[in-house]
Amino acid sequence: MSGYTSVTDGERREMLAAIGVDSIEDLFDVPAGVRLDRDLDLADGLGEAEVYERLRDLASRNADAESEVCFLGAGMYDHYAPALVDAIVSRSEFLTPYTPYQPEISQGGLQAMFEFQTAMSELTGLPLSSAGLYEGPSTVAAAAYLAIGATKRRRFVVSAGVNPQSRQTLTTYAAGYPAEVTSVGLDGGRTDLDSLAAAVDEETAAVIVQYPNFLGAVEDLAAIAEVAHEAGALLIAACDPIALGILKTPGESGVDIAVGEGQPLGNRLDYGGPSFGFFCATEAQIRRMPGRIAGETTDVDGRRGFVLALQTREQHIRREKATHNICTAQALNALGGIIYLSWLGRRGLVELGELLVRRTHYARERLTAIDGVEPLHDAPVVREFAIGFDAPVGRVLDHCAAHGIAAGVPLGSEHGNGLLVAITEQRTVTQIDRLAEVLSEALGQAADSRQQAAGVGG
Amino acid sequence: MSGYTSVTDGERREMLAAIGVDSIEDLFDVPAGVRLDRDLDLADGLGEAEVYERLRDLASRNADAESEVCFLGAGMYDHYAPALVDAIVSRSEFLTPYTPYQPEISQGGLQAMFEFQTAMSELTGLPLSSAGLYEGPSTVAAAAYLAIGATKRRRFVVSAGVNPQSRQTLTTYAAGYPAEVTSVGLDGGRTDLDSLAAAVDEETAAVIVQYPNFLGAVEDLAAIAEVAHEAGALLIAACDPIALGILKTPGESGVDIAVGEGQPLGNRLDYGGPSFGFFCATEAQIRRMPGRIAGETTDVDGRRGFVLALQTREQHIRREKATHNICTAQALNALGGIIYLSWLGRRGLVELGELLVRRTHYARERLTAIDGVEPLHDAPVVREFAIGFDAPVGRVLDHCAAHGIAAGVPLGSEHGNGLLVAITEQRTVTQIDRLAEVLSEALGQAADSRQQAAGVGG
Amino acid sequence: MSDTVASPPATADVPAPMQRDRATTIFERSVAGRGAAAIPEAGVPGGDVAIEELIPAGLLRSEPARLPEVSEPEIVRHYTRLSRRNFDLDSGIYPLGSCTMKHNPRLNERVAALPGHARLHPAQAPARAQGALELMWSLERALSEICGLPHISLQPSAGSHGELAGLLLTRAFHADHGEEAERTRVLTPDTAHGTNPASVTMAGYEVVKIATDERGGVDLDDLRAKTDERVACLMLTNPNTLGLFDPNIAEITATVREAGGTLYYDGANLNAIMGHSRPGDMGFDIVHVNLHKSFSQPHGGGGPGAGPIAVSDRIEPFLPVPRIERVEGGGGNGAGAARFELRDGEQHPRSIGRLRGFQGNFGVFVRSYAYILSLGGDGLAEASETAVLNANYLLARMREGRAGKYLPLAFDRRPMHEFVLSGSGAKRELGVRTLDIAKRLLDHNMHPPTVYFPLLVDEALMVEPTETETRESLDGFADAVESILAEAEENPEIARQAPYTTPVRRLDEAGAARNPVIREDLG
Amino acid sequence: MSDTVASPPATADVPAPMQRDRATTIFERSVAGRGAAAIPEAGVPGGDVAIEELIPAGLLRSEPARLPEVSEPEIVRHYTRLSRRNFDLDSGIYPLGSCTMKHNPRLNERVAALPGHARLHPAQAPARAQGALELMWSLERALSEICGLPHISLQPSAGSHGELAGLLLTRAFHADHGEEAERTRVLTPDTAHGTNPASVTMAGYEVVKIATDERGGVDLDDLRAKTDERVACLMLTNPNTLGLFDPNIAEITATVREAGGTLYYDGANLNAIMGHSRPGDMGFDIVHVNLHKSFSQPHGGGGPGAGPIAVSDRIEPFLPVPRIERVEGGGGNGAGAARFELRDGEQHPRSIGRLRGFQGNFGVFVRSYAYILSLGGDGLAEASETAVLNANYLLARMREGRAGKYLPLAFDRRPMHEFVLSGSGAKRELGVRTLDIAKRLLDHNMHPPTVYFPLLVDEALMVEPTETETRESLDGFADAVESILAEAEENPEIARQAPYTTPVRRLDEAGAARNPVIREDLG
Ligand SMILES: Cc1ncc(COP(=O)(O)O)c(C=O)c1O
Ligand SMILES: Cc1ncc(COP(=O)(O)O)c(C=O)c1O
Repeated sequence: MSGYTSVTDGERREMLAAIGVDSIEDLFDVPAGVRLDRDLDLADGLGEAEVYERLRDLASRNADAESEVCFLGAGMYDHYAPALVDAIVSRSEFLTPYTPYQPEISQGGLQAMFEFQTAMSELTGLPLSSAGLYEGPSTVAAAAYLAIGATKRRRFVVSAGVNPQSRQTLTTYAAGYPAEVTSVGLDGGRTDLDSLAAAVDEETAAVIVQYPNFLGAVEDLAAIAEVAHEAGALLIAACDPIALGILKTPGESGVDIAVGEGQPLGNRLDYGGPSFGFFCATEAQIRRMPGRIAGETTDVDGRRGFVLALQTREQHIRREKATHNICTAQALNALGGIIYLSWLGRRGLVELGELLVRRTHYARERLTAIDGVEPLHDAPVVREFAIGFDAPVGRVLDHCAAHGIAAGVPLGSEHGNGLLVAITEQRTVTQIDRLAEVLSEALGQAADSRQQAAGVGG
Repeated sequence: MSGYTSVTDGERREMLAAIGVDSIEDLFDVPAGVRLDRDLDLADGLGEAEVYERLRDLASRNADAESEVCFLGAGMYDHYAPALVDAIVSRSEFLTPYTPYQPEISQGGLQAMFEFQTAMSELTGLPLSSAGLYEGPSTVAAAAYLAIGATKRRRFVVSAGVNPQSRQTLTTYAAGYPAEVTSVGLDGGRTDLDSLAAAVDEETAAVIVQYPNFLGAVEDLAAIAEVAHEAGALLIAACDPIALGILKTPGESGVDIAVGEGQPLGNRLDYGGPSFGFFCATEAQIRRMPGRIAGETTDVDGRRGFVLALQTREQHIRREKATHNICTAQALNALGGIIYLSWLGRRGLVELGELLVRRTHYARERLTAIDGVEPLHDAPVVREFAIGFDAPVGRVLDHCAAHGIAAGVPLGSEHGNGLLVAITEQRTVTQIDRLAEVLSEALGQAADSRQQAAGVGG
Repeated sequence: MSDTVASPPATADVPAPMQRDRATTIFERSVAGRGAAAIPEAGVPGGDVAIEELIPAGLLRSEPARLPEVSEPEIVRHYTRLSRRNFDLDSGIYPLGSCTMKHNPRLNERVAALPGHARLHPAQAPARAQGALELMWSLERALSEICGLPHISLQPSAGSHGELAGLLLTRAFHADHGEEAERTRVLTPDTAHGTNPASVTMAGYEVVKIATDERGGVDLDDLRAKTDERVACLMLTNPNTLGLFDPNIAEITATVREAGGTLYYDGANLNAIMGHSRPGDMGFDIVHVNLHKSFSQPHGGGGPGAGPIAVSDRIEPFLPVPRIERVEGGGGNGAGAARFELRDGEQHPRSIGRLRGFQGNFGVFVRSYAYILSLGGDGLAEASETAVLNANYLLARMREGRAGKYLPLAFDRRPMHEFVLSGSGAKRELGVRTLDIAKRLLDHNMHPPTVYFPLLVDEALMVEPTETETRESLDGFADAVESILAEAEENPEIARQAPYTTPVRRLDEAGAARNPVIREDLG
Repeated sequence: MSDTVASPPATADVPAPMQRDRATTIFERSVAGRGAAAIPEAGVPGGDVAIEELIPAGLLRSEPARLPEVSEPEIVRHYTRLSRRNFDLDSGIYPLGSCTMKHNPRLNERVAALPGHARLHPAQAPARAQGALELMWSLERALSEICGLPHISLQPSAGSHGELAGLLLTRAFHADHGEEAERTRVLTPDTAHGTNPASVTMAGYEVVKIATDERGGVDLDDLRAKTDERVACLMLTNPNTLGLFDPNIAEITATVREAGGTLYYDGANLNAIMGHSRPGDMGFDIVHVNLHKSFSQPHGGGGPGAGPIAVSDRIEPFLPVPRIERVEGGGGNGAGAARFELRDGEQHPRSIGRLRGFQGNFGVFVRSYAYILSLGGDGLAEASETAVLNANYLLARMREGRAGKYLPLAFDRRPMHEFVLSGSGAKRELGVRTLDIAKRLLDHNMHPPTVYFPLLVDEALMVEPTETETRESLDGFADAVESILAEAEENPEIARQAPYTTPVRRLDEAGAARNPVIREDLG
């Protein structure tokens, strides 16, 4: 018997008797052909200390942001999440209940959703926010799905500045919706407005961009919105929620749907999840929003209270006519998000954003001053920038890793040979200087070995 | 303004106005001569991430039981504390309140104390338990203090088998009580009964022994009790609470007061504290017990409830006539203790004790089979044993540490050159075998260098 | 458990403490100038230039976001207070049918929080994330064994995401066979969970409902009638949402398979059969597993979870990327020398692609893997046994007395880990609806069962106690329902007005729907 | 904050949810055969021999200890339920005078839990615990600066332990001067905390009480009259337990110093003066600091805490061992190369010795050091300013209206971080005692002040809000007291019978004292 269950042998006998059967087997009304007549081929259960040891051993074989200086980004960032986030989200009252179907005993979770929605609406400058979807890239697909419903069109024009993972996810989903996906390229690091204008047509449901984009550049959303709206398409922007603290809001810029990855808001890196996706939109989309939404109301005695609102959009009510299929979402992660935002506060969010801008511009200067390093663009950046060089990226990363630095995320073939380098408030100027040093060493070595190779060849 | 306070400049002005003064200075009615007219010479405050980094850096410069294989003991042991202990004691409802002076809103803490007392009473076989004192060695002094009150005598006869730190603490306290402290030696690892009988006299308030003793040997408490009681002295035993799971209880053996270090019961090592001390005694001592004690009662509506009982023993009521001066104790640590004991349960405690006995005897065999290693005694042991050798202990420990093993605690001059080696359920047979290997290497090297030194000298 | 709900209050004029609190949001607590975080200086050489020199003013925010301005103690108090307005799994029985509200071991939280897991960046090079990849690979192997299907993708973020994945796999499979255009229909029984039809639509398919027969299983005639060359897939839950294992399961899957469809198993009810029966052996191609149900991931107030999928050989080529591959070491060194790699679309060109960013909800994988290690194969099988035992024992208790009279089983067959009662009798004879019984249970400090689902049962109450409840707690639940029904015989109004003791009482949901207020008005 | 205590309940016949629970102990939940822990096999080569072969049967337990037999979910539920029967600092204002119930930053818990701290064995060789020793050394330096005294021992486990240490140091000091025999008396004002006289007795001294003058300070005449060559020490709290800073402090310490006594400063009220005034500068020799008060260590329901002492040069030789020493590196390398050592009685032969095992409550040191780093010097000074501001603001609020009328200040002088009201007016004019007001505050979801202390104030209410309360919360407290007094004017019985909404109501403490039941009867 595992320590998680409590039925003793004696109780089992008594309970079987109360049921009126002789054995547990009698309760398994499973046809012989589909019964498993052997034990599962899994190891025996372990005591708690042994499981801990096993997992600690596995964890120790990962180079995490505590053991390395981490300049990795591309959607998730090594921000410092204050201890109070963990302390609160690990309270069993938040950790263990399910979706608040019984609002009378779920006011804590429901109110937190309402607060979360308010904060995300403030960040994006859009009036509607859902209580959270799975994570970043799939919110892009969800926004695109909404656009089909809203426009009855089935074509998306996607900027090459959108994170490749978001584009891949959209493509996967679009096979089902079904819808067509077209790309437009960048110019000077930002979406090429001319190509965009050429690509958008009467069949276009939505234009999709990222803000700041994959290469770190801040797009001119207002200009893009004009192009999209002219053709009757929606504008969807995948946003970095921290950057929204200082950038012109999507709402103000004419974006119809702002979505994004919520991890930077007080969530752990967790090798990619769980985190949450946010989803904000204009008033026009209120009946098409995906996911849970909390709403304010009153109880029979007139007390203020919160409920799941607009449930007629959802799968458990509307089934095949639902606006989205999501059920279990990422409530606890979104809770972490609103707690983090409360901790940062109005002033802290701005201060953090400005710190990022300053250190990021500094880092870009430092790194592009290295011989052989080129900036991929010189558009303004907030927290991330892309550099190119012509040494093998893997080799360069290995060299940096050997010096305890995770130098960046490889750009991938589409954007050329180079790295995406991300800054957080945990990356000090000293660490940035050290990165510059180590990177320059790495490139020097690469150059040497190229010369040698050339020498040997020659 | 730190993030822990909330008074803004505007509020400060308004509050000062409400008070009727002009400035904060006006509130500091402190004579000029004793005002500090400079800033404190301390660094400026840091943000949370920076403090975390600073402390993480310090922590990383300690060789803890997660980074080394730890055979250290001598009162505190590297047992595995299940995650639920941390999860529960870190709930703010347990973490943040103070002593339960208002029982109506402190039933959680009070009931936990009552449960703790019950469990400790079960472990020791004695009817009374306090809700916990500071830690191990000072409970020995507290028990001795009680003995003075109970016997009106001022002499303690202390076995050399009592942990040196407990003896030193007793000596410190005895300077104040005042009282005299006499030692009796060991024979075959256990308190020498003849010397004991010779040392105990009509002035003896208490005989003090440890169970199992400092060298790991299980004392024959019943025989010692006879000697003590014959002379009208009390018998005080400092006990290992885990060992009490399988050893004859102090109560059954005639011990009057059983005290001890509670760390092994689900508490962290924490470089020595905080943990808790337990204090159990016979019925006769009920009005002389030190520390808080919870008692059961009912409320005005007849509901079962708990209060601080027997408060007329305590300093806040009796002041200079109190049985002890303790106020803030170690409630949260004792809570960890009762949770841990509930997790182990009736069966688990016995299984754990038996595991320790088996592995400890195995380890003793393995280690004393090494050339040049002698057991200090061959009395039965539960979880710890002492070995002697004639290489320099520091050198041997350094060698083991270089191989990732904290091999044991140096015995100190009193018990000769050697180590006290402790086993917990986290020390596997493989680790014990590895210890034997590394220790044998260390001793071999020491022997070599002795030979070389002899060669050079000759 | 020994709560006496009906005893009179200590004194009149004293509201339940919780009900005294007006709900105040964190925004309403804000006072300009307060704050909790201390953000360090940028500290770049040369000092801080104006932000406008780095980013053109036209791209900058005109006003700071109006986030709350509150100190740390206020945040802690605020959310602690909110937490106390939630009922949770540690408060008492939570027999929410279809949700498997089993105990959440605290060990799992501890191991998930290890920095090697929690602070591992998802873009870390695989060579420097070998522990994480090995963990994921090991979890894949365990799920494969439990499901009886050889291949796994851990990527889906929840059950519904797994469903969508399964349907996109189905589409890719049929496309590969040149049948994408004609296979447009997906069969789902009328007992199906709402996510099933919603996923079907999102995947561009049409839902075809299959009837339930009088024994609570798939109506075979209806199934046969609707199974033709237009069928892309059958989605089934087994035991189904009535808690009943379909006796015809082999025939059902064979029918659809012969017609060329794929077989999708909704694994929400896997907790009934772990180690006893395997979806793969039943004939399914694609299974999703809700790690937040059978594998103890805490539900978090509505997530996070994860919905890994297990698939058969014929589906494997289409699995989402990235996939994890174990590469044996060349050194003849055995297991120790194996490496784990992430493989993308280049290596798996027929893959449907990605379903989300990075590698999935890794933190959930850690918890569920810890759970599997803790229980082991036998432990999992025993967990299912006890889940089934507890459900049947509770049912036996609820067939006695008034529950047996007013709340009969919807389909009179032996259920597995959950059962569905119909409240139509109570409604008719007592004038008390399922909703009223649920609300009155709140006053007993118990979470109600799932209500009004499955849809085909009138006034449904769907009860799933799980294996981690004690017998005392099951008895307490049965007793509470009995006392509610007895009370309703006397005075049905009590239940109709319930609850009374909760932080708020019945809420105006209709009003909230008519006039949605879904964010705070900050003026 | 906006609680409306007097509003009528939603419906009659509904007890407050908490009050329905009968207190059930973990022992009463036990069922033979259940359990949570899985202990591995010993696994020693050759298999398990009987325990009796390793330990003689006569030394073994006859019966297992009757610990509870419960599963993990039951433990979690049980203690979670118990936790909800506690009021805590995160529930609301907790103005418990003399206890400094300030916010407990969660960061401090995080850093204390780092394995390098939490799993560091106390017998680890100093060379392999350099981080811990450096932390302790750094904390010592910070406390030294704050107290204005050069030497520190972190060893005492709490304030009272520090007091005992101080008195044993005093004894050693006098012995060193050949005056141990004649110096037998310790002066303490009648406002002293109970631990002061209790410590005096434990240290083998006699208590001599000093009167308080009409302004709430030490009565100088009484002090002079009692100060002679028999005096070993004066123990003082300043600001004292009335919250008043003694204007004659310099004269007081000079008087005792001239007579040859040591000067002991009870640092429980240090939170009033950090960065503004230092006990060393006031003329004290020995100071204890309650890390669980001024330095934010959580109170844990009654500990753990720590009571480090700071001492003057003349006391230093006697400090407890082990002591920490910073040894500069020889390499001319500066700070980087310093080592930290533990020094014992061999190096410090005049030391009074050890006060406890190992190095003290290290986990507490970590938290308090983190707190000091977070606030910095300015932040500490500001914390004291705000503590004093908050207390004076609350007092100003409480001098209005009914509180001003029925609960006057005991000594009408400007207090610092706390103030003491006398409830004698309320008792006389309303028939409501301080205890009743305290109990009625519980219904307002507020922790009452310390009551009936200091002893010289009739019906004392000792109020210490701390700097981490918001103005709203101070206003809420003042309003609550006002409403309780108004209610008592109408009907004093309401307060006399209070509380009503707590998990239990007034408890029979007299019965518990008469017939103590202090452990469960397990049959
Ligand atoms: C039967 C059934 N199918 C599917 C789902 C959807 O799973 P998820 O909530 O993980 O998306 C659920 C759970 O809510 C369910 O109960
Ligand atoms: C004035 C005063 N002195 C001494 C103490 C004793 O401190 P501790 O409880 O830490 O032993 C206290 C606290 O309770 C106190 O308030």
